[in-house]
Amino acid sequence: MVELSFLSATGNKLPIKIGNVSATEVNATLHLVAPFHGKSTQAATVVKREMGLDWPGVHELKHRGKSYVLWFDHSHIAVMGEAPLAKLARVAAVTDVSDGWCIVDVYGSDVRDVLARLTPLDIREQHFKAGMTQRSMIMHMQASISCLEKSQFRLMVFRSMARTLLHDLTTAMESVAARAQKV
Amino acid sequence: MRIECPLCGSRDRREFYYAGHASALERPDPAASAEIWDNYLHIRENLAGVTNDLWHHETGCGAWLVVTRDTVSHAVLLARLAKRDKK
Amino acid sequence: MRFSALKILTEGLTGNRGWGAHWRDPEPADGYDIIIIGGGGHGLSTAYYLAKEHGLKKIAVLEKGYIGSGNIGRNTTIVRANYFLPGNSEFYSHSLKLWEGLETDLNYNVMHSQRGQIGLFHSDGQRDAAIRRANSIRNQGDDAELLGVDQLRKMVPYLDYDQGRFPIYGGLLQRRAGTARHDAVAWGYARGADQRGVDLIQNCEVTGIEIKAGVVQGVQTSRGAIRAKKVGIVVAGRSSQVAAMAGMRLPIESHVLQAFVTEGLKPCIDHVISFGMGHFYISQSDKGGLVFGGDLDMYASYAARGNLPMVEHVAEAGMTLMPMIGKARMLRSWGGIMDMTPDGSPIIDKTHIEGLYLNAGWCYGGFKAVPASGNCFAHLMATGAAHSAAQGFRLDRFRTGRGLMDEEGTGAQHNLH
Amino acid sequence: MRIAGKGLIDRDSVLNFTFNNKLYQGFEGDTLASALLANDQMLIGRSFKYHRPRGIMTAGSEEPNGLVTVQRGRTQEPNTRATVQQLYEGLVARPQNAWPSLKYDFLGINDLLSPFLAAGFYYKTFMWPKAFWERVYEPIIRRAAGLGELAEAYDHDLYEKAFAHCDVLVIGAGPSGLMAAITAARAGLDVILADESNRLGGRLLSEVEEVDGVTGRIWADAILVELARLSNVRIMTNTTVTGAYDQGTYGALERVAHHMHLSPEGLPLETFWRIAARKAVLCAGALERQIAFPNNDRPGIMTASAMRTYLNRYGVSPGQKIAIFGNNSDAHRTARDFVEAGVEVVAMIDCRQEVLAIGNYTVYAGAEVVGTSGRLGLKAVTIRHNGALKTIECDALGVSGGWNPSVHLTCHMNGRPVWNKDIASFVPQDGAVPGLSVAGAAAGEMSTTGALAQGYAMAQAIARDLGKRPKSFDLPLASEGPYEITPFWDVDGKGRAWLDFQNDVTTKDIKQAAQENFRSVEHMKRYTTQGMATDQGKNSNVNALAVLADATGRGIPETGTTTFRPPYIPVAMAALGAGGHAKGFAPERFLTSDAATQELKAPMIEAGLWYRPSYFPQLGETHWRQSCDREAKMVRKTVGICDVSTLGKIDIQGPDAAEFLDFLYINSVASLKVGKVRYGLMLREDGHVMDDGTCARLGEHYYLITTTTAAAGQVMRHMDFVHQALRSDLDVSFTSVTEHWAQFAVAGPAARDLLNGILTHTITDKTFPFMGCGAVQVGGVDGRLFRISFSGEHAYELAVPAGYGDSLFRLLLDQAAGMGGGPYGMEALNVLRIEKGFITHAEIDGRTTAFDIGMAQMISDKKDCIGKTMAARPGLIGPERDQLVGLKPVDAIKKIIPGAHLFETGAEPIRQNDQGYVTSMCYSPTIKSFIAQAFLRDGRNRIGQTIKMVEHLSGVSTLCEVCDPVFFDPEGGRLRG
Repeated sequence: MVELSFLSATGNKLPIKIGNVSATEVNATLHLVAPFHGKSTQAATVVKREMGLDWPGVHELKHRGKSYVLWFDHSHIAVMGEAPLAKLARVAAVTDVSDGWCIVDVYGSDVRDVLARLTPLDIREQHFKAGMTQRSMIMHMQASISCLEKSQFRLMVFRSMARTLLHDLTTAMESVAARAQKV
Repeated sequence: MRIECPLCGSRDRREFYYAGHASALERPDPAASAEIWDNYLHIRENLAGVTNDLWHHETGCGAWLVVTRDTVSHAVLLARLAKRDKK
Repeated sequence: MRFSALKILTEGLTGNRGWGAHWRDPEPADGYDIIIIGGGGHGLSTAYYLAKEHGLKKIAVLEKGYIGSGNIGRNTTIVRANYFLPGNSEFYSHSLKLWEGLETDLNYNVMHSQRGQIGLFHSDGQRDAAIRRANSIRNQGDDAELLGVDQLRKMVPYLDYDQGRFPIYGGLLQRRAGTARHDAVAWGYARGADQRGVDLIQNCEVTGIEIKAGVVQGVQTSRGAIRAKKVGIVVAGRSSQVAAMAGMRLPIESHVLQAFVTEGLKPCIDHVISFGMGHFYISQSDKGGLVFGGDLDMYASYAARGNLPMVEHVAEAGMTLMPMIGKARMLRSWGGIMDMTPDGSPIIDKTHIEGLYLNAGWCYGGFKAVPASGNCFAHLMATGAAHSAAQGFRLDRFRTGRGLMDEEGTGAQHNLH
Repeated sequence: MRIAGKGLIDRDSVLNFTFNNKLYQGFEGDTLASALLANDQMLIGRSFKYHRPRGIMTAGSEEPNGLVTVQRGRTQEPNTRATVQQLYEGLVARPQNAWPSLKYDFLGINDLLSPFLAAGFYYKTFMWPKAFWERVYEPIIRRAAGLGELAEAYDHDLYEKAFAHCDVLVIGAGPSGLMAAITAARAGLDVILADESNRLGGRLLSEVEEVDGVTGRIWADAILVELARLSNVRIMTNTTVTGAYDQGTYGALERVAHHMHLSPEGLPLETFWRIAARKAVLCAGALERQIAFPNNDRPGIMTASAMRTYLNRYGVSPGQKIAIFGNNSDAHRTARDFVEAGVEVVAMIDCRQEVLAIGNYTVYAGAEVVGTSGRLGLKAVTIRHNGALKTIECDALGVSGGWNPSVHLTCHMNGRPVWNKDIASFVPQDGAVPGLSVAGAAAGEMSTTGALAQGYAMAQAIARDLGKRPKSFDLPLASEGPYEITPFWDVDGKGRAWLDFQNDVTTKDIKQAAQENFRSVEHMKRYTTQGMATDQGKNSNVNALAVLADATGRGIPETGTTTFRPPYIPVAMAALGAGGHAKGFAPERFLTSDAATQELKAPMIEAGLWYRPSYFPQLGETHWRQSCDREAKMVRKTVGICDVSTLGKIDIQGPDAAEFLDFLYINSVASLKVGKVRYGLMLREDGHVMDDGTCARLGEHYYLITTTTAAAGQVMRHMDFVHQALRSDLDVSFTSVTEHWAQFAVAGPAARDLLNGILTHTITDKTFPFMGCGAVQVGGVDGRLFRISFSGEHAYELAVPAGYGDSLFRLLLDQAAGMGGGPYGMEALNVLRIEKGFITHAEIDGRTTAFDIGMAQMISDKKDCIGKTMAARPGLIGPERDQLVGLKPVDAIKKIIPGAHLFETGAEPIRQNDQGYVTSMCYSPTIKSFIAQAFLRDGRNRIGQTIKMVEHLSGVSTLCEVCDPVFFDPEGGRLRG
């Protein structure tokens, strides 16, 4: 009997803390869901009934405990954590991408200054509030960026680019930390 | 340059991929004449002024957009989804 | 007035008061045998060769701004003959030969500098493609050499061979390639054409093309109507607008291409270096500025100015390729408007209107083409037959699919070439 | 010299620095320029063309003369403006463009030769003999030209880029900028206030006039205190806004650590900001211009306002005996301030007839400077006054030809400034940059009171525009007189009068250009290089235009206008390209098998941003071919493992999935049975091949397609386009799963045995026939298995979620090792596929058609698909096309070179005889020969013929047999075995 072991996208390189910003890796199941034509209502009903969450509108992220639903792109939402996949699959295309993304939570009081060095998104507090999720770039990478709390963001890039993400993220964290020390 | 994505709001140009004039949406019938296909694929109005062109919000929401834009001033007047929703 | 070292000396000793006008400013005549619309590099060289090689006398060049105000004055000045598809090969080869005799021909120093161009490759597949290209160039009779990394390190030690994102496998060197002083090319041709009797008419915008029964009659301009037996449209960047005056629509989309120059620096880059993976190319001007550019801004534009994402992309490419230029400061950026065609290659052809000819679609390869473009277009307009070096630049190739010259292999999307 | 009691420097904080190998001292708050002037070092550099001795001319980033090289550790920064460089302890600066020394510069000889080096001289000479240009003339010109020198070393300094967003960007923190910022901030807008200096205040820091009853700088400090307290205001000092771009995007360069002796680890030297602003106000002030009089370029001659700046901000006088030459009221402030500071003012030379002194100094009204003396520094000026010449001894001369509004940013989007005769200069065109308004001196409002009012008014208007209801408040008043100017550009006289100091353009050059019919401004600029220097004409363009207007008998507005392109100040490539150096240019993509592969010391190659193993060397193998041959044979004999995860994988679901795919592929996939895989080819709409891959039907409405590594992104975008733009009626959705699945090829006769050693359920030829697919389990993990082959062997691709990729790869290697198999890399993969006649992007390079590769018959005639119509164009089919064939050397030389071209055996190898070219080549250890794929004119009809391959570079020429591209197992028996 053979056994396979699981390795996280960053290869367990996190957590790290530089200055007052920390980064930790998140391992969770992640499925993309796109309702079939005419089945949006049914899909929303499944999510509401089984997860207790409203279907996310554009840029919305909702969660209950460790289960998240979030807008993902023009045709998909994503569900993270426990989710009624079989029921959803009857009314929607459901695709498992759990291992396809490197998911990193970054938090700390200067987190927005760190993000300002990585993404063209408007990351000002009043424009990117908790409960919002957006698709954009982190340096040259396609990314999903969600605001979980005022000073906590969830970054997702393709798994194969995890090393580049860590490099870009730590460079930005170091710069922001160094500014705080600047005399 | 920034484009007002109908889904995502105002976004930096670097998130978008450009694909030419929006006439690409009007794909001819496969049996149409060589001239019609030549027009479709190659010939362009190429206006110096307001034009409609196709942009893909590639690193954003993934939607293809028809953007009404002035090629002289670079003013972006309107962006709408290319998708003609038949759901 | 003939330029010579003696003339410089005598003028220098007498306060430089004797220099005459480079060209006249004639009033437009009522009619001409040939009118060239566009006083850029291609238009001026067309007029020059019409007068010089075909002995035509009544020629006018109509320019809406000043001579050389188009892309001839806003490019990165590279001259090379390293295309690999039939049609392009023979044309650019012809052009390079004309470049090599240009200063003597024009009695004007255009500072054509054959300092060599190196196109880098970054994988085995790209090396194979470089060999294919090099052999095409050699088949055409031009020069091409393949350099290994060791040779490159000696010639261009400042490239990042060890840490760059895309490892350098080698380079394709064309020693006869190089640069020239762009404005001087326009002025040299303008002066040469003027001396041969061509009327260069500046501040004269063409507003209409007169056609009767399928035959061209002349043009309307901001300075009145002018009759002509033949009219050549040579207005790359505005081709669609001028062709529209004749009711034509072209296989062209206009795009902005930015270029950049740094502050002056002591000599550090002795060649033209092209970095295919990063769409970046660079050389150093004789004044010391690093002149470089990259890809199109990628959206249709007539604005002759670009935006930051491409500026940054180009600078990033420079930094990954040659980190020593980090402390060089970008002094100026500018944009030119490119006629982009569906296969990335130009058009030199008759139109369906008798007497109306089209020279267009230079994408961003127009500068090196200036001598041959004018030479071949003049041949076509004077004789009615395509020059042997420009047989491939037909307007109908897109419709038929015959003789497409898609050097990039990116297909019928105008901006991808 | 230092002036007691003046300046905003900290005299308790002494800083040591070196210039030209000599040690000096300055104070905290100094710039390098102010510190050098304080030490009476007037000679700073040499000009570009004539190598004339030059000193500091301005006190800002527009400085054309005071360019030095700053040495920082291992790096050096050429062309640094001494006027901008803040002084720090240990600063080391060197003069540039002078040899052997600043004082005795050999190329100073150019100055004597200047009659022969007039405008455009090089176009007229250096043509004989022809070959001498590259060999003799050009190298000399190149060495003489240029300013500073780059260190030809790797630049390790840190730079970064960042984004910022705001409601209002205020550019410049002088009186109008401070007013605009505080007004917008009080209205509740998100404000960014950016200023080039390290201290806010702009000209207020250089002047003694009062604002709101206190000295200007004290008023500025008070505003700063309020701004700093507000959370909706971000103050960016040392930050120059460099460019205005579309939709309110601005570039800005922040000098973060240039003023630091030591900076904290991780701190960048500079940050280049991309600022997205809903509105912006340009409050960049104005720049004082020179007057072109003979020998106006000696060290010690500077702008009158720069003199005031050195006095009032830095406590420095550039000389002991000061003279001023001007045509406007503002110049008198310099005379007044120096007198009040106790410095001797020997003359105030004013070309206007009616002049009133505002202090205790001698005024020469209606006078002009007609000459100067002093080789390395000013010694005296000669003036013409009341018809007589008079020489006045002085060691510093302040010149004011008036002020030019800083219109630069308003030109960045092609706006042309317009002539304003009241101030004799250009002012911005209204609406030149959408969303950008202009206030203060930048708008031509030359009084401080007026500037304050405009800053306020612009910000109020913006606040209302953005939906705020701003409260009004009382405006401060400033205590200065009105600005009165009489246009005055140049002085006729013996000797050259400089316009562009750095490029050495004189009024004579402009006149000569006009004489040669370079009458258009653009022609004049290009012919003389006027305005092309590092200041981009900020100091001289307006004067040059005036001289040209005069020379051509036109007025200034008719002559033309001056324009500016970004960036406003030169920006380091390292800043614009921050993050791009080394590996940062593009993301790096790593396979899940990367660690295990690296442990095996496989050399990696780059493909589509991924790193893939080239081959896996074993002990004793010294050449890649040995490893490659072994690996290829291994696959043919036992079993090989290869990570193929880089192939694009797209999951497609929905009732219309089949119809959608049928529209994308030339062949039909609707007829594919569930559990089966099919090869598929996609075209671009222009009829050329886009990509190939496999299509697996996982369920009734569920497909998985693969793409090549290189085209994965392109295919995904294409599918998005086709679906959203052309066929949104189809109920289908798709998503990339490339990254979710780690996928490994298990290829070779022993492939099934290997798999049956690890899969939970045994597979057979029945459950997984050739081109079958389905779900499997391995080690408790759900996976997918595809019986497909790119090697021609009995082969599978096994996929598991990527988290298990590393583990599965190691397991597969263990299993293979026990069977005499092992991993294989890209080299062997290439051999195996060429043996089988499979194609890659070496063949489908964007110019080939389905016809060319022999797949035209795959184009289904039962349906439409992308590219079908255009693929039928006459030029895309037929015997004149180059078609895919195999090649085998039959000559004495058994070598084929990819990229080589093909010719008839007797033909000369020239373009006219070209018959095609080699795309791919390998040595086949199975066939024991070099074999190749090639495109050959009408190739399919020439199989069996002999063709000559010629490779010019290596001089190799060989005869080849034209064969079918499938060299190995053409019946495919091994695939099914």
